[in-house]
Amino acid sequence: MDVEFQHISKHFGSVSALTDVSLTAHSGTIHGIIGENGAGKSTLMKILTGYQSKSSGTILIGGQDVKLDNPRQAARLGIGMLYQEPMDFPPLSVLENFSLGTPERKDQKLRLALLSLATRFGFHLDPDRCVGRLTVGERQQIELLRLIHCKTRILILDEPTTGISPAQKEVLFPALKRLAADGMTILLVSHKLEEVASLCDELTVLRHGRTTHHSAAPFYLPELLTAMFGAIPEQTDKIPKRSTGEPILVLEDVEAAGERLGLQQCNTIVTEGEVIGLAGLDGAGQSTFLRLAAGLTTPIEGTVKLFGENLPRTINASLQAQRLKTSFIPADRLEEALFAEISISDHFSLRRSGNTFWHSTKTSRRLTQEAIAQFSIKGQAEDAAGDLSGGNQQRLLLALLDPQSRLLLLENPTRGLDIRSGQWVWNYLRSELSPETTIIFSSPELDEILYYSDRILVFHDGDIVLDSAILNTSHDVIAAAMMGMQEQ
Amino acid sequence: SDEFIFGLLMVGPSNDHGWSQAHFEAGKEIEKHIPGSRMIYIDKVNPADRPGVTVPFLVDDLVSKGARLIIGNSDDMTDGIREAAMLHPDVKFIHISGDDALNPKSPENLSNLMGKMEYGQMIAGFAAAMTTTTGKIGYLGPLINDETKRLAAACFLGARYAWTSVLKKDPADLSFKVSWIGFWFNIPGVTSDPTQVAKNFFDSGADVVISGIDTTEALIVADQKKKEGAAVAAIPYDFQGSCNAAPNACLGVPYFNWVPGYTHFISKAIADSWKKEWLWLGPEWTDMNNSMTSSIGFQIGKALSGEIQAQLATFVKGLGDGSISLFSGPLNFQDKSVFLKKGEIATDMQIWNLPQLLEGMEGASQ
Amino acid sequence: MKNLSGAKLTERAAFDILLGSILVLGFTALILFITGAPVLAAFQNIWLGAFASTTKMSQVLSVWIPLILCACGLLYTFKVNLWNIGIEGQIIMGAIFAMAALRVPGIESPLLRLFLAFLTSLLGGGIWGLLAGLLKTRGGVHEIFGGLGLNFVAQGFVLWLIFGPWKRPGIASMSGTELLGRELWLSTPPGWRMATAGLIIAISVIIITWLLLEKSHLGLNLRAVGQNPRAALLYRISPENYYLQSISIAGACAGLAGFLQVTAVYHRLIPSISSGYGYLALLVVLLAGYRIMLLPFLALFFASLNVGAVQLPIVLQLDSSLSGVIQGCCVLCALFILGIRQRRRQS
Amino acid sequence: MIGDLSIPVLIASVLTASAPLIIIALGETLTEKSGVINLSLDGVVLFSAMAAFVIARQTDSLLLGFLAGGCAGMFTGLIVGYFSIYLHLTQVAVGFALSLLCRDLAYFLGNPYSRVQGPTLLATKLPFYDSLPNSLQVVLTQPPTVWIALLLIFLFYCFFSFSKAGLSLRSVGENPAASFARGLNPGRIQMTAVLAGAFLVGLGGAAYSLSLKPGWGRPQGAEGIGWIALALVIFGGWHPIRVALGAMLFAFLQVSGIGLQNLFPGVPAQVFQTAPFPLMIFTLVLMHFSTGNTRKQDYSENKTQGFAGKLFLSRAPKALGKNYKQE
Ligand SMILES: Nc1ncnc2c1ncn2[C@@H]1O[C@H](COP(=O)(O)OP(=O)(O)OP(=O)(O)O)[C@@H](O)[C@H]1O
Ligand SMILES: Nc1ncnc2c1ncn2[C@@H]1O[C@H](COP(=O)(O)OP(=O)(O)OP(=O)(O)O)[C@@H](O)[C@H]1O
Ligand SMILES: [Mg+2]
Ligand SMILES: [Mg+2]
Repeated sequence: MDVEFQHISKHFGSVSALTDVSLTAHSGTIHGIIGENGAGKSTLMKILTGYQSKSSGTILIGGQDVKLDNPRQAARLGIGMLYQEPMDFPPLSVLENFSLGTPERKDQKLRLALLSLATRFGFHLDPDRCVGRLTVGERQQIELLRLIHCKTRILILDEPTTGISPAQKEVLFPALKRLAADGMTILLVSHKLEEVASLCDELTVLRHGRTTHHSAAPFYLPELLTAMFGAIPEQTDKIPKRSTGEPILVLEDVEAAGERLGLQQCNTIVTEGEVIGLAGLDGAGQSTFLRLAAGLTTPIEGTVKLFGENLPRTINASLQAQRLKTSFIPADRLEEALFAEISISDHFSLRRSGNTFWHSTKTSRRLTQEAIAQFSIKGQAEDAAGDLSGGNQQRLLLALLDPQSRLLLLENPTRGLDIRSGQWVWNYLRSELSPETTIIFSSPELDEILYYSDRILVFHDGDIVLDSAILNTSHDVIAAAMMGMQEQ
Repeated sequence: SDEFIFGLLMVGPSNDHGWSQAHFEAGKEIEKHIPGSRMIYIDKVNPADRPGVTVPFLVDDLVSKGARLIIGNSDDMTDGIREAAMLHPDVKFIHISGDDALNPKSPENLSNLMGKMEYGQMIAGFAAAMTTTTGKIGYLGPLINDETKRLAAACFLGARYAWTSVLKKDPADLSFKVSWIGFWFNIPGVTSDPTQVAKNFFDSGADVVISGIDTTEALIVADQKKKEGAAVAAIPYDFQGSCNAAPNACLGVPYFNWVPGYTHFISKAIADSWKKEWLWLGPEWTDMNNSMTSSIGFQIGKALSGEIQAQLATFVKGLGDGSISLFSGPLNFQDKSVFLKKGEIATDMQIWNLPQLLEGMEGASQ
Repeated sequence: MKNLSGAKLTERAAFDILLGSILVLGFTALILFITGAPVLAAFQNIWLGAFASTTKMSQVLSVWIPLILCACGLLYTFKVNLWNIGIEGQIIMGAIFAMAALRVPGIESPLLRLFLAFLTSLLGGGIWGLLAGLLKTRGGVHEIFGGLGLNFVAQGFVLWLIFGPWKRPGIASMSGTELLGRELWLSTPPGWRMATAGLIIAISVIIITWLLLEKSHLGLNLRAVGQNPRAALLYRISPENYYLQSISIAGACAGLAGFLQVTAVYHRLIPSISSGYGYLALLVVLLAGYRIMLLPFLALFFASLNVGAVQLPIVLQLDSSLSGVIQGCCVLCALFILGIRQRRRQS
Repeated sequence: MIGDLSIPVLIASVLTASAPLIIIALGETLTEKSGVINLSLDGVVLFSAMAAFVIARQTDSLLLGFLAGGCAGMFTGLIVGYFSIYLHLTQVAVGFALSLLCRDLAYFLGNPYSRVQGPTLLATKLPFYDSLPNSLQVVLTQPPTVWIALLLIFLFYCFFSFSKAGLSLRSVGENPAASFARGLNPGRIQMTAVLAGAFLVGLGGAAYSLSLKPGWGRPQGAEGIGWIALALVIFGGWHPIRVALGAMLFAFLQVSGIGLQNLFPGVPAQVFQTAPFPLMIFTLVLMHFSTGNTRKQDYSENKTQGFAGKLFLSRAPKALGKNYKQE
């Protein structure tokens, strides 16, 4: 059944996420939708599933105008969506997650359905396991199976491959092609151009909430890039860093709880001036590693030595780490690093608390103005941090960084950033900071790691399975390591 | 003005079928038969019901409304009344159940009034012991102080007299258990729940419960149990009408009649012949239920059988003419120490501040 | 609302207040009507009961003082998103500690003894607050339930003291411990029922609180912790630390209230020494929307309701709890209007 | 023997005393499972107790009395629900204010009826009463509320563990946004849960003024119970059976307080009365440490599956107290 968007617009208060978007996805095809962050992709999809309401425009399903006020109505029409951020119930069991939203009542029937579908797609799921302990990838798998089980005829996938291994892609993509061939309409949202190009029959590019490009396979990538970013972003060339070889972070057979399996038996030495990339499927242990170094989690076994000092096993660990000029920027900025309702300038006074007893609005106001100028943050000093865009939140965090930091811990520093902002961030990190500054960062993008780091640690199920200098390893070796396959 | 306004501070609700209502009704009575007198009152004067409101503040208010005599009806108002008496030397104060007036240093405008309820309690105990078949009597006591110990003891003596001298049974077979709830009425989270206590009494074999508290829980529970088919009864306290709460389960009620006391003081105040007094009034033996003269009465209840009523009458008569005097030796305290030697008869003062419960009674003494 | 002009704001606020009062009065009138009570007379008596004479006004102030003290304390805990329901217990503990200090033998000068009591009451309330804080940070018990538990403990403790070790010679009774010697009563102006010292303490606490919360880093840090504890850690602000600090300060303020209840109002320790002012203060702060500027006035309003309502039983034979009805109603209506406003702004 | 209470008497009074508390606590469990905290319990219990007694007295019908109690509760539930679900106001604030309002409203409206006689729900003899041994007779002669409470425990357990509706309710409590995406209507489900829960709370209140502590008065005797019920829900880890057990434990502490009085004459009665409340609250602390720091172990591992496992696992619904704004 064809899906036809006609002149769709969507405003969030002052923000207009979509303006006059029109496109048609034909049944039996896979229709790709791409665009930089915040282009409006997810919003458009959420409107189709009735999760969000459109401000104006009409949607035609199989030719006739339909009312989509809530997901229930959409589901009745056979529309199902795999959301970008997992929409499930971590505390409930896999089976319960699978059964919610299906009309089916019989537990046994559902169990069988789940298992058979799982085997068909090569997923390994334990129906009684609690979803909270699964990776994002596995959670997306459950969703996908559920949607297929619910006889979805219009399938929407918003960034489905974030947590899915290459191996599973091998299974998933053909399966999708087959589903499409069976007459299903598939809308695929993704940042990964190669994937989209290889999978889709048609492509639509969104930019600032408008359709800027539409084409059918085969696709010409440069063309797409221009449509997405206006101009093809230029690569900045690599600036060599100087490592003094002096050890600053030492983990001695550390064992820690966190993510899924935490970390086991982790031994590493980080020397000053290095830039280290942490690779691995999400939940493999990278963020636990970063938080250990930042003193935010304390090891169950072993010791973490920072600049020669052992971190205590208390909450103060992080305070001490910061005293030792270690800075940590988490991936989820609003959740972990910013105060949504506190103004930008107050963030700066918070930084400076402890210096004086009374806080002077004047000083922090001045600092803020400078920072906003220097980091080109799109916002006013008195704006609440929560109203900033993802990219600008990241800029704010960098502005708040202590410039004297000797160890930088960055969790997925370019998360939610378009290529341009991403490059801006790296330029800042590598040029503005002193070359002795050590940087440890994690990223789901192998290319980012390969390009920016001198050394790589690959995590798999809580173990460091590969530790080598970038120069003497390769994309394939790393990918294999991430899957837990030892290179022979 | 020719109108004489007197203010009444009641510790409980004016409709509690108990202590406070007894005062309230007395006040209404006074309004009737002392011309020109008018009552203004505040009830529930206790920190639980009126957080943050102090007795002096309320007295201020009553005085500002023209009250020239203030009655405080609770032992708990001791300090408040004393303080208020100092703040308003030109206003007369009656404090019920205190003994400030015995203290020479206390202000001249403050007198005390109390009724000799031990007689009422003796009769109550008598009625209970005559009625019980299991020989188990429960006494629902308020907080522990000299007055309440005194009353419980009196009640016990009445019961023991009935058990041994009238029914000629072995004193060992009479169980008289006192359970203190912690205050004159239920304050959740502070006092034991009287309903619960009464239930436990009945559940553990007692078939008559005597209430020493201001409210009628014991009677209500008894009524409930009776409806459920158990042969039980209860004796409320304080107020002549309290049987009405559940007539069928009520053996009778020993009650205060404050009219004589009030009349005494108020007429003195009006006649400007007030002097500081400590008044402890007893029953009118010839007619206990005479509302004008008898300060202590016993209202017979539906549940009390005919012949027991007769025996009760003789008992009362005996008390009246002194042929029966129960606070007389030999009597031992709970801890077996001697209270009265053989032939010795307790003085008012000995009774007024009784140090502990008597031998034969179960329950805490302090 | 940052994009609104000041004039518009005040206009809107005025409208809200009007609407709110109409709702409250309407509801209360309805209640009175149901019970068949004279509506106007009721309101009139409450008013007269609170403001008819200087004595009454001073009585209102003597309620206002503990109320404002607790309310100020609660501002600190609300900043960090703690629901310090344990404030009742903190008042009681302050009172107990004050009493304990006053009972210390061997100290002659009344002034010294009072000062000692003043300090210990701070300590007592503070400790009790700290305990609730520790229950939350270390014991993982939500502060509401930790606080309630501690309230009951304090309640039991004070009863035990009054009926046990500190019982008055002769009989123990609900009327509390023996009266303090006159020299230990905080002096009140002739004809008044309110201690001047109390007023001074209350006002200075308001000022200090304003300075700390609005002008010092403490205020901002508390706010940060309240909004996002995890992030606070990255700004060298230890959330646990500030939870404990704020709730101890709140406890100390409540303790002061306890001190004044003992030395200025009851002149002895009674079982219900806290008089429910803690809970009332929570309402005041909610109604004020956590804004310190409004606190004194709203506290005065609530206090006058409390005092005025005593007239209801005397004059109209109504239960004085009508004041509580009005107070609770005010808060709900305020919340209601707030909710409607937010709703408007979204759509 | 606790003090002077024989075991059967003790069991009997524990059952009687715990019945209303169980009903109230289960009601709150239902509400909280859907992600809404109804903090107004303490006032609502009194309010519904008052309503129940007044109506029962006026109409001289116990049934109408209980119904009135339930409806009174439901009405307050409507306020909590509307304010938190549709106006997105802080649930705790609304609940607290409402709690005090309801309490005073109850005292005010109930004033004319304080300490007057009204109909009371009596304990009923079982059909085969006389064939029972004496001790059992004592234990099993109970007012209907007890049997209702016990039945409710069972029903709740089945509802949450096995029914589809129960699953939907839980899902809303865990992640409303997701259940909306699955085609459920979180707002409506939460509202239903709040109303139903409040209705039960109202019934519990009625059970106080019509059966356990017959009559109305200030104080009535149900004061503080609402707070305990709220604590019980946490204590019970949002699991109906454990909540009920908690309620019985509380009743036991309260009842034995009376018995203990004679064991320790030195200790004033008042202390025994306050004891159960803190004891209740502080078992929460023990719970916390026994189940291990909840902040660390986030989700149940396979071992905690199955009845016993679930019984000892305690975790708050993820979205508890957070208002869900539909986009
Ligand atoms: N709930 C919301 N409130 C306000 N603005 C929103 C909301 N959701 C989305 N937006 C804005 O709408 C625009 C489109 O967002 P959307 O999530 O559709 O982008 P996207 O293309 O999915 O980006 P990404 O690639 O990061 O997923 C962005 O500017 C975003 O800030
Ligand atoms: N919840 C919100 N409330 C108010 N304004 C918002 C909100 N979310 C986003 N905005 C505004 O919408 C605009 C776009 O925000 P958004 O987060 O979509 O940026 P973006 O397109 O994702 O850019 P980035 O790639 O940096 O994330 C920004 O100006 C931001 O201020
Ligand atoms: Mg998106
Ligand atoms: Mg974005």
